[in-house]
Amino acid sequence: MGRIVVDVMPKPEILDPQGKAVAGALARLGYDEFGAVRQGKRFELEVDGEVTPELLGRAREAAGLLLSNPVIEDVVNVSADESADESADDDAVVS
Amino acid sequence: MGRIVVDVMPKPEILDPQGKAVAGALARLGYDEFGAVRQGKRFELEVDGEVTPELLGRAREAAGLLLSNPVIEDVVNVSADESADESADDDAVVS
Amino acid sequence: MTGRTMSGATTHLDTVEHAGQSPDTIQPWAELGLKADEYQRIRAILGRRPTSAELAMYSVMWSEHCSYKSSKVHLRQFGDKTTEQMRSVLLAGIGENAGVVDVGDGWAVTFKVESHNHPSYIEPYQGAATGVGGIVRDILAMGARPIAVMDQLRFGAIDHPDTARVVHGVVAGVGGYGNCLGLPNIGGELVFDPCYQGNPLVNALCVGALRHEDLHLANATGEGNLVVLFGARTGGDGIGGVSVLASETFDEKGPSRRPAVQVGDPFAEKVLIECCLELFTAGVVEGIQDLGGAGLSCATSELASAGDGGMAVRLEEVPLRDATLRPEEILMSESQERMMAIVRPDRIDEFMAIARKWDVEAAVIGEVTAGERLTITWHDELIVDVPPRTVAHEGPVYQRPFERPGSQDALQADSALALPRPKTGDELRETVLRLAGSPNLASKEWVTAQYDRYVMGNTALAMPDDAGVVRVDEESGLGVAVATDCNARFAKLDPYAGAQLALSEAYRNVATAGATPLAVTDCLNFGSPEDPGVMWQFAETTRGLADACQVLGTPVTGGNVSLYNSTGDDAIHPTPVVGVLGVMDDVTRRTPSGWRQPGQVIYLLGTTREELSGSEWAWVTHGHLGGVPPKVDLGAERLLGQILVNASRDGLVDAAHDLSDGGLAQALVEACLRYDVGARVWLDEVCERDGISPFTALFSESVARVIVSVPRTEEVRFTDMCTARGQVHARIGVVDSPDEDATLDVQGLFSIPLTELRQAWEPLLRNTFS
Amino acid sequence: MRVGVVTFPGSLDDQDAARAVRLAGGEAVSLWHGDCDLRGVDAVVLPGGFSYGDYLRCGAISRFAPVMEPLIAAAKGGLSVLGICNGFQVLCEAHLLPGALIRNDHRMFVCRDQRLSIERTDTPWTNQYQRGEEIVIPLKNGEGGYVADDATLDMLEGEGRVVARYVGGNPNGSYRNIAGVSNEAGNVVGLMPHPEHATEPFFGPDPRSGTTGLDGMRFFTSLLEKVAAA
Ligand SMILES: Nc1ncnc2c1ncn2[C@@H]1O[C@H](COP(=O)(O)OP(=O)(O)O)[C@@H](O)[C@H]1O
Ligand SMILES: [Mg+2]
Repeated sequence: MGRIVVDVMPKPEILDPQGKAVAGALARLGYDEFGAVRQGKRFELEVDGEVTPELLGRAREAAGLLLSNPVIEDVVNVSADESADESADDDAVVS
Repeated sequence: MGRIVVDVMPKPEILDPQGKAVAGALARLGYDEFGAVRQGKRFELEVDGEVTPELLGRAREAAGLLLSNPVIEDVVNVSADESADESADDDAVVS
Repeated sequence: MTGRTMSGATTHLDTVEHAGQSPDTIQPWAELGLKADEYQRIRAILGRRPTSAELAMYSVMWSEHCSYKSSKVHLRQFGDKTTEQMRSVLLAGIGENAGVVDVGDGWAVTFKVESHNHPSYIEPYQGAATGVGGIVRDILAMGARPIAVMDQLRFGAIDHPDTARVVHGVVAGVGGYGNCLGLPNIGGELVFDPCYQGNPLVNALCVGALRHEDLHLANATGEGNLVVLFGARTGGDGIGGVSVLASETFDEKGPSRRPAVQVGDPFAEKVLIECCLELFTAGVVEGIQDLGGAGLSCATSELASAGDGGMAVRLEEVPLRDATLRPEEILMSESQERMMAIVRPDRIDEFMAIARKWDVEAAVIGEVTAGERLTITWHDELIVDVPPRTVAHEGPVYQRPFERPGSQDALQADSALALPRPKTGDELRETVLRLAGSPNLASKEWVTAQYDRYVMGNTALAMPDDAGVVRVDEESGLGVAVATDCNARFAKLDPYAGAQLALSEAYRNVATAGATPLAVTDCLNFGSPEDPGVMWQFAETTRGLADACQVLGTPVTGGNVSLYNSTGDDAIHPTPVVGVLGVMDDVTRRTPSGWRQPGQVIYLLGTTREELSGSEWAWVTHGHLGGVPPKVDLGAERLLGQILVNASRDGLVDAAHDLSDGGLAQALVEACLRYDVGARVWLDEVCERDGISPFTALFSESVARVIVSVPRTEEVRFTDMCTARGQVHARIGVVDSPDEDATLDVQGLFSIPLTELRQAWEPLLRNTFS
Repeated sequence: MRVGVVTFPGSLDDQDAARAVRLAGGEAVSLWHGDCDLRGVDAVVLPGGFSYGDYLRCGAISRFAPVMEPLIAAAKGGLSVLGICNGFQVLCEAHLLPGALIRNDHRMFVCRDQRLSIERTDTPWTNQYQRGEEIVIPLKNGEGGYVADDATLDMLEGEGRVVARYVGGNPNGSYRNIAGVSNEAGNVVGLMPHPEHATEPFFGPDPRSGTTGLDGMRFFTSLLEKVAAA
């Protein structure tokens, strides 16, 4: 089983109330090394079998058509998730 | 100027109503090669200068503390965004 | 001691046959919360050891939460003390998912309040959201269209560092779910008190409306009828406890990861509501039950035990979100947004077509059988074979010991009458402002602005008025008013009186809006039943409430009990939330809580006694809680209610506001700020008549009192009516102009510009939580 | 006068919109999202709600509903369409209106009686208002922040396509206080606040905000006027 990741971010010039709130909260917690914060969306699409170039192409289409609104958002990444089969290890990054 | 990316996903066992709705919409649009869909969050944190290991460590802390809700979410990635200085190119992926 | 590991070849399914052959298998009943004698009882009922699936079902259905084992003996009074006459307004009462009240013209209304306290502390947003979702499905299961929600929230001290987290999550969760369902939120409660610090209370109420003929009851009748599970897929939600079974049985894989938190999907619930209503209209549903606590275990055993036969279920037909779930887990999953229906085979195609229209997944998982057993198979292997009543209704019943705590005498002896009081006009003025800006009296707008009160277009009154009022029949204007109340400080001082005072206040609020009170629901939030002091509070509360309902003629139609609300050994104050439902022929006659017309006269109805113990004044200005609460006077409450309803019907009053927390002072503040219209008030006559000081007149919390504003043209009719019926009344003021410098002027004592009053009253929550 | 009201899964104010149409003297025709058919109606209201739970982006999923196909074509051909709240979001997602609606700047759902000034009065939905007239109708949304790039905003203002603006405080962070916009021809209007909730005495905005509570009615009577005149 493969997985495709699609990342969508608010366009730089569009207000991002959530990113702003996160930045404020981080600063209040003492994490002031992070200046601006933007909050976007990450989609994980599961596919049967390998992630082929065709599937990536279809995912790109879907990303432009449905997963993002080009008026306010950019699709910043569409790619195969290599860690798809070992998702149990994902948690490791926080520890 | 550097950028750190933090990706947060709903825990696999937790219901993800948004992902479910997206999966349904994709199928109706004919994108039925994507079975399950999960929707999470992507944060981009800006830092002055290089992304150092220390900064990544701080971002990991912040991800566990504020950017994710450990009861229902996993932090699946905290890493430097290499494309930070050439973000204009990001759009390319959809075209 | 029960062992954690099971002997034998555990990778096999624990079938009934296997259970019969392996009586000595050690089972994890203690981990599942069962007592030794309870486990023995299950063995006696079945004549063998239970299978692990049966054990799962019994353990969850015999839990405190589902079986009411500690509270049952006390709750019986609600039925026992309901007279035939009280029962005459009920189409369905206690024992159903919710009580159903006849409101005339062929219409009925159903309402119920339920708790979701513990989940809301762990994950405030989802806990509160799924709390709303659960109570809405209860109402839907009666065949009713849900028409409004309310929420009763209690948090720790407003300035405690953890309070904001819980408040934000809970309020957003109540709003996020209710708004998305399209149910107007028409009121609720918001209380801050340190006793709720580690144990906030999140109660939610839903009101539904139906035509008499649409009433649906939860039973499975008719041999051969199909059992249909529909709505969301079943996942591993809320089965943390039972994963011990999975790990027992399948130890080589270890316990699977199961979510501790249920996530709500309000959109799924919205389509489920519309789908159910269309199914009801099409007449394709014989019986229906929501899935809430204990999921399929509860729905199958309750439907079967309320029916006339048995039920056979094929568990592998349940649509799953997580394919790794074991049968025990499927039975206990508390996945949200699911319902179970009983459908005749010749109507199943119609049923499925309607479900498809709404994109609601539905699966036939079994049928009603001739026998008296509930059987469940997993790929043709029998894993459950039980008499359903023993699961659903014949669980353990405890006579828990109870005893009035030794500390109660000292608590009651510590009266607030001894506290220093404001005396001068200036001191009184300061006190009015201080109370108006205190956490429990300040404007609740920061919360209520996050709730949609307009959706459906039938809301005639909502916050900040005394009761929520919604139209039921668009043709006639027929509608209902609902209010819920509980002053837990009063209940702490005297639980018997406290319960009656909660009822008294909710009853008064409904009447103040102009509606005739008809019926009651309650949510009894208490500490641990294993503490005899808490059990005493509980016993006193139920006795007090049942007695008072009998006097007021308003039956308890249903409710909920939440126990174990404590942090360490510290229980919350006993908090019996009481909801009253009233009916009005035409909701456009509803009485709002603020005056608008300059020159109208203001009357205070009722007698004021020197009753300050447990009051908001004692708490806010002295941090004091002691003494005995205000005297209960149900006769006065009933008379006052009749006066208010008649006055509304005959157009004798333009505004009415009940007196409760903060007394007359706070009622005047709110009546002025409602529409920014001032008032001139004099207290001499009342002080002289009742033998009290101006301070007592302003801050005492005596019951059965309201202020009303009366058009001058109606003044004689109004006072004649009061006199004729023996309603104590006194003219205490006139409504002043609504101009820039409108004031609340209490003659001879103080005067406060409304701008200053608003400044004191309005910003606290916004400043604290924004 | 037959006015279609579309019901998507998760539409909430569809009954209310239909009631407002009836109170204004029109006939409300219910349209189902899954039908590729406008049933010959003279105008369409896309009502408020949380279609598809407002998951992904508000209106993003409904925009692809079968009924939207004929609707988009008819709107381009001049059919009068009013999108209220979620309906406004659907119209933006369908690119019948420019811009987009994002999470409120304070990130909370807000329900309040909102003062607006009506700026475009030559649309079929607003021809009974005076230019600059102030009205009060309910506002209730979580994602009502109107955003667009500067060029688009300048264009909207330059062409007089801003239909209504917030007065007395911006409730959700909308750029330039924009509460509603129209397409160039004016037949398609999107509005964040809810005129249908201010059409019946006792059930609309609170008199405290200095209104009769009926300020929303003319959105619906305007339509009848326009058709009668045509
Ligand atoms: N405090 C109470 N007062 C009156 N009835 C109660 C109370 N608590 C529970 N009940 C009644 O007991 C029955 C079972 O309650 P509950 O388990 O909450 O119902 P459900 O399974 O529908 O959630 C219901 O009819 C309910 O109304
Ligand atoms: Mg129920």
